[in-house]
Amino acid sequence: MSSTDQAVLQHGHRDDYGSRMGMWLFLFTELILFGGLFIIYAVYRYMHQQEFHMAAQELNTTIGLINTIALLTSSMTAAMSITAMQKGNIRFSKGLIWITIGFAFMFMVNKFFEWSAKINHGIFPGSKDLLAKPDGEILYFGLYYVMTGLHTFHVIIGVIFFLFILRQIKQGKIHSTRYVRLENSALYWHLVDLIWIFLFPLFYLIH
Amino acid sequence: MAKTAMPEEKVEPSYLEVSTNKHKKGILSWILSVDHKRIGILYLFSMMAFFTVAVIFGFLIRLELIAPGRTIIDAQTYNQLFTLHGIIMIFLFIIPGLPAVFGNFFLPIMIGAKDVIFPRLNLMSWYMFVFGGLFAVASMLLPGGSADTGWMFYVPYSVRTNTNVLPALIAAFILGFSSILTGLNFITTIHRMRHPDMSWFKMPLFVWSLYATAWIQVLATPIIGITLALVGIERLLGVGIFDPALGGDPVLYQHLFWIYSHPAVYIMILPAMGVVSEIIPVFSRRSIFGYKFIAFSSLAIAFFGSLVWAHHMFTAGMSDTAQFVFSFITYVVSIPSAIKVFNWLSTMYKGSIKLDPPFLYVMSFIVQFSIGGFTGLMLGALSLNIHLQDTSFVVAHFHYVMFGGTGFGIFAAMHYWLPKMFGRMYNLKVATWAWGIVTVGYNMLYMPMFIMGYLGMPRRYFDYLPQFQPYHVASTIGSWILIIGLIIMFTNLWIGMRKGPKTSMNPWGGETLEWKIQTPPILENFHEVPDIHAGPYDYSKYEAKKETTK
Amino acid sequence: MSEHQHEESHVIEYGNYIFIWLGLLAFTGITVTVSGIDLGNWTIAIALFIACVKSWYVLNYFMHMKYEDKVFKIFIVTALVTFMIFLGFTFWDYSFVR
Amino acid sequence: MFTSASNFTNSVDAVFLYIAGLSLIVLIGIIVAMVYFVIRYSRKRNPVPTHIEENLTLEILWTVIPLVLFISMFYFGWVGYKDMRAIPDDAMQINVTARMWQWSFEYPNGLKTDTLYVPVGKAVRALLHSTDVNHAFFIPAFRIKKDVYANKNNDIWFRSEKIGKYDIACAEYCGLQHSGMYSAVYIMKQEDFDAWYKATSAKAGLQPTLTAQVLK
Repeated sequence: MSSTDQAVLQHGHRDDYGSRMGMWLFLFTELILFGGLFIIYAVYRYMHQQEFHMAAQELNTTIGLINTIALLTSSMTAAMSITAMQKGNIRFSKGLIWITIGFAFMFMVNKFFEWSAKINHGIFPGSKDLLAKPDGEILYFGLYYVMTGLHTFHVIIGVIFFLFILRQIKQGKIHSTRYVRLENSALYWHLVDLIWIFLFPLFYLIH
Repeated sequence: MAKTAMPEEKVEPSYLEVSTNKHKKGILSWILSVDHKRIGILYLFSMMAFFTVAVIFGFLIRLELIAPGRTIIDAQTYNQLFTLHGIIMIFLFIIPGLPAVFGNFFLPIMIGAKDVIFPRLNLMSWYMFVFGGLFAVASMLLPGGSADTGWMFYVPYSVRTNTNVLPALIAAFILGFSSILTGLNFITTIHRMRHPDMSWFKMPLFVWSLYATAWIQVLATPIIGITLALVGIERLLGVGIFDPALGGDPVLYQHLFWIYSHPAVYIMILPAMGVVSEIIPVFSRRSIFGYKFIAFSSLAIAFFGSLVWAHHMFTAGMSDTAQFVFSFITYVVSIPSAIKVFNWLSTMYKGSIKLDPPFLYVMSFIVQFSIGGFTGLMLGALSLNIHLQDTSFVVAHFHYVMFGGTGFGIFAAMHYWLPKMFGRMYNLKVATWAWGIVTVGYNMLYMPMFIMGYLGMPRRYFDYLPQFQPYHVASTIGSWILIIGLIIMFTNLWIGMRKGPKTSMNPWGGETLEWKIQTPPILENFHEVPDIHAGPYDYSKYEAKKETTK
Repeated sequence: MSEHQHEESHVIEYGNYIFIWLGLLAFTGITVTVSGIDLGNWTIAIALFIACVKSWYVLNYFMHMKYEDKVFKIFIVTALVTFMIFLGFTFWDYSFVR
Repeated sequence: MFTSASNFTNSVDAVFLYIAGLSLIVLIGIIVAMVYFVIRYSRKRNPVPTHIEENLTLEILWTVIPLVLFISMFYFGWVGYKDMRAIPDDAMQINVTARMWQWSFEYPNGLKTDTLYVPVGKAVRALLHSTDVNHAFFIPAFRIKKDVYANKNNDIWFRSEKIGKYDIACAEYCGLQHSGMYSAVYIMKQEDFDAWYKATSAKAGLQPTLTAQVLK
């Protein structure tokens, strides 16, 4: 143990390492939160394989693919913004964050059209068309709405995080030697990406 | 007898006089303070308020059951009362009782830190706790009344009943996240804020138990969060997830519910075991027996505890494989608990024991927790479980572990640490009497439930067959004795806290760090951290000779 | 415990990120293509395997896990093992005759 | 408490007595040891404590011995449970329907009753269905219980051993009248049952036959 640990004890000392550790622990809770949904998905898909297969035909793979690419790319720009910050290139870093936010909006707009199309087709919770379908399809669409809905909610929170970061950069609270909040927001954003990496094949690619 | 005179003059104003914020006095200096000790105190009082409410509910439930048929309340009210009793006791008393109150107050001190690593997050957890709690209680005032589902919210009843289930679900959700944030804070604090000399195996066992608990809080609680959220969504929007009418599987709900709620039992009991491991060496003036075994058994309990959830579902009609596996692991998970009990007993062996109130509560803990454990073995046996499941035998077993165990652990912690927290001592004689009354009343309340449970008295029954009445009467009288004991105990603690004689730095002769600093502690706990090299349970100054057998 | 006391800030070059990103896109392409071929139960296994590979890269490079301390790696394994237990043990019930 | 009402009563009680007996011995051991230590090593009698760190042999002993005992408990529980799952082929099938808050029983010929009548010594298989929320079919005297769900086909079986009337309770919380959801099972002599079955079926205009079922 070195003397810096003693410094940790000093009041008001900054511990970036500790902040990241706390953020990771928080990400685990998010992971398990979605994990609960994945367990439900796994069980119902196991019980109703054919019906999940049928229901998945209703989803548009292209939209899903575009959203996957959007999230992967935004994940990259979020990671790059840290590099830019570390190099002291604050303007570039801000630009990259804005690009990330842009992709997030693209994702949400896509999602909005996707959901509206479903709802126009009469597929939404409690609708007559949906209730007429077999059990497995009702469950599939129930899970589809809940899981992509919760995911989109996380996208929104991620955007709020980044807007907050931009504000703090402007205020000078985040700079090239102090950027753990940017790192943590990026971590959160990558988690959103990670979840989607699984959601995409599980909902869109059952052919 | 505790030294009641003040041996050293007070050098500095304590945390009770100095807050972390600009408010010098008044409520704002408390509810806006990020000092871990003040937050601990906030938790203490809010928790006690909720506890009082839940005890009153419990009292009413018992009173109703003194005779078959309607006695004082109708069936609907009864159902709502036992639901709220469960929700409040579990989410607002037992779970936060030790970690959030005494963990917050003493964890940083015990590892030689000035605060937890995220003080503001800590305060936010408390706000979530209060907010969630008020949600649960306030739902009683809404038209339709509070939830009547039982604290397990079993689907599809919880989706269909007309009472206000949603506020209760939201309350449990918020409280879950409050608990997660506390756990996250503790893990990071233990990793990052330990004093350089405080190596892992010099940590007090209470800290070890909190560490194990915190991991369960972080990794299991989200499951209940999402599950209850889904029930809420299902109620609100009619999304098909669990409701069998929409193709859902109610047994899957039970799986998810117990994936959290079984480990939650260990969130509740582990810190109490930590308290016991603290108190026994102090009052026996002996180093704890098998430090590493107790420390690792906490981690083992945390791990195995997450593998056994489905033993709550043996009558649900699971596959035989699942029945076999979950029953078997249930027996494995009992081993670490047994190890702890034997190590505690061995710590008393050749000690120098003083029967002060904290130790008395620990003795009750050991006996009652053992009874809870043994009846747990009965419930783990498959064929027997089929008969006992959902009877008052389970209710008694659960209360023996959670109240006879954790509840008494909380009482022990109060008698042990409150003098340190407030700098004043309660009346030891009254406390001893209160202990006797509480223990007698407690056992009289729950022991009859084992018998009538075996005879076939189902749980959550508003009315019952006449042959069960003698047991119910005995149980209800027990509840009166228990409540009298509780009143005496808490009044004594309250008076002691306000007006009792001032205590010294170390009234019990403990060796962990909190006993080596000023009473009550100063704002940032230490100017200089006391010497840690000796380890947490070093009583060599009293001891005769060393007997290290390997 | 190997908890380093001071911060070593790893600067990862933009080029590396672009490289990883291209890899991720390639894997996405593979998943979409493979999902078109009917391989029975293997379809979902392959899709999940590719998803895991993608997550591995996101975790290690985008999320910098590769450069973090051992503690972080132990943490993440703990979390994943816990989740696998929750998922796997649920199937003690579902994958056998009830 | 221990009159044998069904084929499971004795085996379940035996497991109970086995675990309870072992537990009681250990519990008394714990209490005696604790009280003895508290008295023998009180601060007055023993002002100077002895330092004892740990003892590996002891730790191993009290890990292994409980483990062996626990596994024996598990084994007896499992054996008893396996019997509960081994439904005989000649069992009489009864459809049991649970709704808030009553039970209904349907015999193979379609006869419906709200109380269960069963000939003594005959294996009975109850197929459990719910029309609304979860319930649980519980006959305390027979030591059997099973949850009842709306879309899950749980079943349960028993062979009664003693003539008499036994309570059927609902053991899974199901709302307002949960505690009133009692019914009864009458265990009768075969002749009495046949007479009852014939008469009641005739009254309902149904064939008083069980043969299809019995042969199955």
